[in-house]
Amino acid sequence: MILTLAVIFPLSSAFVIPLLHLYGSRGLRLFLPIMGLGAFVLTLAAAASGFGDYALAFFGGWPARLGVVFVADGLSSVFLALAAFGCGASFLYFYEQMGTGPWRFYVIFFLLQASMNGVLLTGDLFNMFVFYEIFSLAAYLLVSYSLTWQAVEAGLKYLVMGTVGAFFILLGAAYAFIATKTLNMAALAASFPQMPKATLIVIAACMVVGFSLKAGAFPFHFWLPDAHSSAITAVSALLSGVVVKVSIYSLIRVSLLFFGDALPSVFDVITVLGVLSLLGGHLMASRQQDIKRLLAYSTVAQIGYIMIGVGMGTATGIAAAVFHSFNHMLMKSGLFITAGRLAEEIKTRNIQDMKGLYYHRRGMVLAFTVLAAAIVGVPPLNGFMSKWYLVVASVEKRSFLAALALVFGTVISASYYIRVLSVFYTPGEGFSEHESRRPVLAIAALFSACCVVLGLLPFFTPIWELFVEVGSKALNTKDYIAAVLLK
Amino acid sequence: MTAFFAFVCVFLALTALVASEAEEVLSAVISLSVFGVLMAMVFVILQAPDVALTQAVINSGLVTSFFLVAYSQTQKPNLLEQKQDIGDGQ
Amino acid sequence: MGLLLLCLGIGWWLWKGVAAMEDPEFIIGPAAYYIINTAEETGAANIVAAILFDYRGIDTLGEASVIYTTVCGVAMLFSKSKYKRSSAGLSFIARRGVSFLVPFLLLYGSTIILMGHMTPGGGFQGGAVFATVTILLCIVFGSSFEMSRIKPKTKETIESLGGLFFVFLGGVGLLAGAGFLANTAAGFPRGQVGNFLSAGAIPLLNIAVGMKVGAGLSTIFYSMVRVLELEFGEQMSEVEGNDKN
Amino acid sequence: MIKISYATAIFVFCIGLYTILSKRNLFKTVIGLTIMESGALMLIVTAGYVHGGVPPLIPMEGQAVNPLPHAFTLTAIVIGASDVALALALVIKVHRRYKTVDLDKIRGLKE
Repeated sequence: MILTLAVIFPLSSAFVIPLLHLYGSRGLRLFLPIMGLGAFVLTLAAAASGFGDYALAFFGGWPARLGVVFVADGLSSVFLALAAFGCGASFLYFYEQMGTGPWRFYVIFFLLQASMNGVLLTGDLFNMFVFYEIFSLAAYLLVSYSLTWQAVEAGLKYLVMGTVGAFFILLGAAYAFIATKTLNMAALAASFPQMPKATLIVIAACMVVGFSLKAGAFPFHFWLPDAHSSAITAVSALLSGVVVKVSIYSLIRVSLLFFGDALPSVFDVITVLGVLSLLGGHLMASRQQDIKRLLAYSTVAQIGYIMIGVGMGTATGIAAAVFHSFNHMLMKSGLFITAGRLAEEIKTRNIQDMKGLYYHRRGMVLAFTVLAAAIVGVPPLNGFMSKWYLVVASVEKRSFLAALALVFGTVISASYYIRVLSVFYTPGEGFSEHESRRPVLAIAALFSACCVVLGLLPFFTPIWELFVEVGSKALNTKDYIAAVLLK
Repeated sequence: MTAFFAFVCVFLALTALVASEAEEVLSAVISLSVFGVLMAMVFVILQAPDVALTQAVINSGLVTSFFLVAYSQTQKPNLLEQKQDIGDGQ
Repeated sequence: MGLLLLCLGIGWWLWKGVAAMEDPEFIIGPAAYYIINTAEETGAANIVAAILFDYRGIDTLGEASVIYTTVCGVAMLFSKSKYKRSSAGLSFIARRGVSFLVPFLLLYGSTIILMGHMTPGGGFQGGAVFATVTILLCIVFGSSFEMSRIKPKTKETIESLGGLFFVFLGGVGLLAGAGFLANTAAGFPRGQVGNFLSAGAIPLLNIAVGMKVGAGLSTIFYSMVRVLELEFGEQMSEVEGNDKN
Repeated sequence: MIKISYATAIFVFCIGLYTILSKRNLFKTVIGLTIMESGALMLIVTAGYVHGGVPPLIPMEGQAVNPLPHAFTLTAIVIGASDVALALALVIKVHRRYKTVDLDKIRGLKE
């Protein structure tokens, strides 16, 4: 019930908003915050129901073998919570800035949230493709929302790349269907090990290429910096924080469920892709002069970190990847919100023109500093913790090259974030003297406080064990198959 | 039946090639429309009437009209410039 | 040339993936169940419609939402554009011919939608036929004719209502405790297979999808037809002036 | 017959991919997307075909073909059409800025 509502409520909100707009805009002002809050609460409730045992929702009352089933387990719960917080922050930011005026934005936003929950919950490969397409279309539209020429061009680029990726996923699903005549993920996972090797390799390659294209991993990354830097601030935060993570979730789910037993070499490929995007993203980021582009390339690098964790294929690796995804949502959304707001206020995105910003916008720059320190990996903050666990996981798996890349990447990222911060703290003149409005400051402060808290929590509470449990549960495909198919 | 199917398939591949390689965008779009109709035929032969109906209506009807609209939209400035040229000539 | 070879290589490799599997002699998997039990469980004669609207109804809701997203996006992209000049349309004979044809096309579209649970067709195909009719009207009568008859506001309302109707029909199943989009399990009457009034909620869902798709696709077309953008306006009016001279 | 169909589907998919990768005209890119999608769809529909099957409509004489891929394909066709519509709308928008649809001349976002 709650799983269904987590998708249906935002979806029907998206259907209602045009009616409210056409027949009485006072209703829109009244209902929009309720809708945002409702979507947030329902998503969190769905996440809460997935911790512990498997939560299932059957559509039309048909068993999983016949119909479509929604499954919430630990992995999808963490990502649902991530999506809820990221979407909530982005919604708040946009609502604070624009009010209820641009109602089409909210329609697309709610469609994005509904389909995102759908991707995170569904237990059927084709259903995942359908939700994935709604979600991607909404993302392309959000990128080009501002209708500036950069945004439209970036949106087109994103659309072409994303659609090619979607068709690769569709091709992979077609091969899986040809081989097994079903597309339920649990049933597929059960019959994958008996498949001919050649077919298996084709499916694996299609899935990895498709999801890497959608996530923006290194050889397929070229749309990502344009899209993430050309969009408006709220959307940049949403894209870097949440949208990319959904692709990561799909990659984790599909690779563990289908290829965990049948074709373990997929994980080596994912590791290689991860290392490539880590190094490539950091090297490109260090050459950027535009602050949003710098942050976007940094996202590519962070995807590399997460993919290295996935590529380890162990419980620790998955746990570290999931933990880092969550942390990256906090850090990168916060960074995009602070940097985007600063850039909007002083009307430039060039780093060199931001000299002495600290002396005029203390609150925002302080929040930016904390978040940047977290993403570099300064010890007591959450970025350090997840990177530490990633290194531990790769050393456990004896892939020292990956561990070396992790450390080396951190050094590069430190160099370019220090470059930005040193510009901020060098005395300079020439900014208008008004501090950012309170709500934005509050969001930024909340995100940086979360970074500090999540960095300290593993010392006092068994939160890391929780993530390891999520990882080991995600690895245990037999339980998943049994839970879905036998009910 | 198989021979006929093979013939349709060869034709399908040819239209796809033409749609890909034609110099003129307009001929590529028309070729794409033919491609859509042939694809609908393939679906009929594969005993999928529902899919064939959808393919015929949506892919070779609506999508082609979208292509034509978009193409005419992008041609407009050039057309206007041509008209202007003629006007100047007079 | 290298790209061509690359693509052919990918093709060869995909072919090896297919060639490794045997052709099916008979149907296995959930489809075998559908073929045997559809008539009894859903009352629909068209098994594909039963799968689309009953067994896998959430896919169809998602599909309708995809169109909705596109419509919203295209309307958003062209929200600053305006119709400055209606295209002239075609000759008198063409107009007469089309106005004779249009009722039949509308009838055909409604038949496809309403008979979707018995014969090939359904909400998507019928909605697409409706959209085609509006496109035909635009071509033959000029772009302002259709605008004055069916306002964009009406289309948007129809589309949203279609979506809400779909969700509402699904919600009935949820309230009945049989799961979202449940059909006969939620108490919709099954009827006699092959009858017009049969298959429970499937005809209603077809109508909802038809409303959504028809209004949506025609909105996409009309948003794209909008000729001019504001920044472009001056140049155009100048040219129009030349035309008059 | 099934193998012929598979081969054609894969060939069509690869033509679509080649079109997207090699052509510099934005319309050609969108055409490539359509072709690629059709290839994938043909593959799925072929997966449901059995020799001597009849359409999955009750009453059936003989063995029906697999109706499940038909439902998938229907969904995917509509999704593909939406993708193409949005892509074309964006192409129109890009054209209004650059007055061209040639990718080589559109160099707004560099590096």
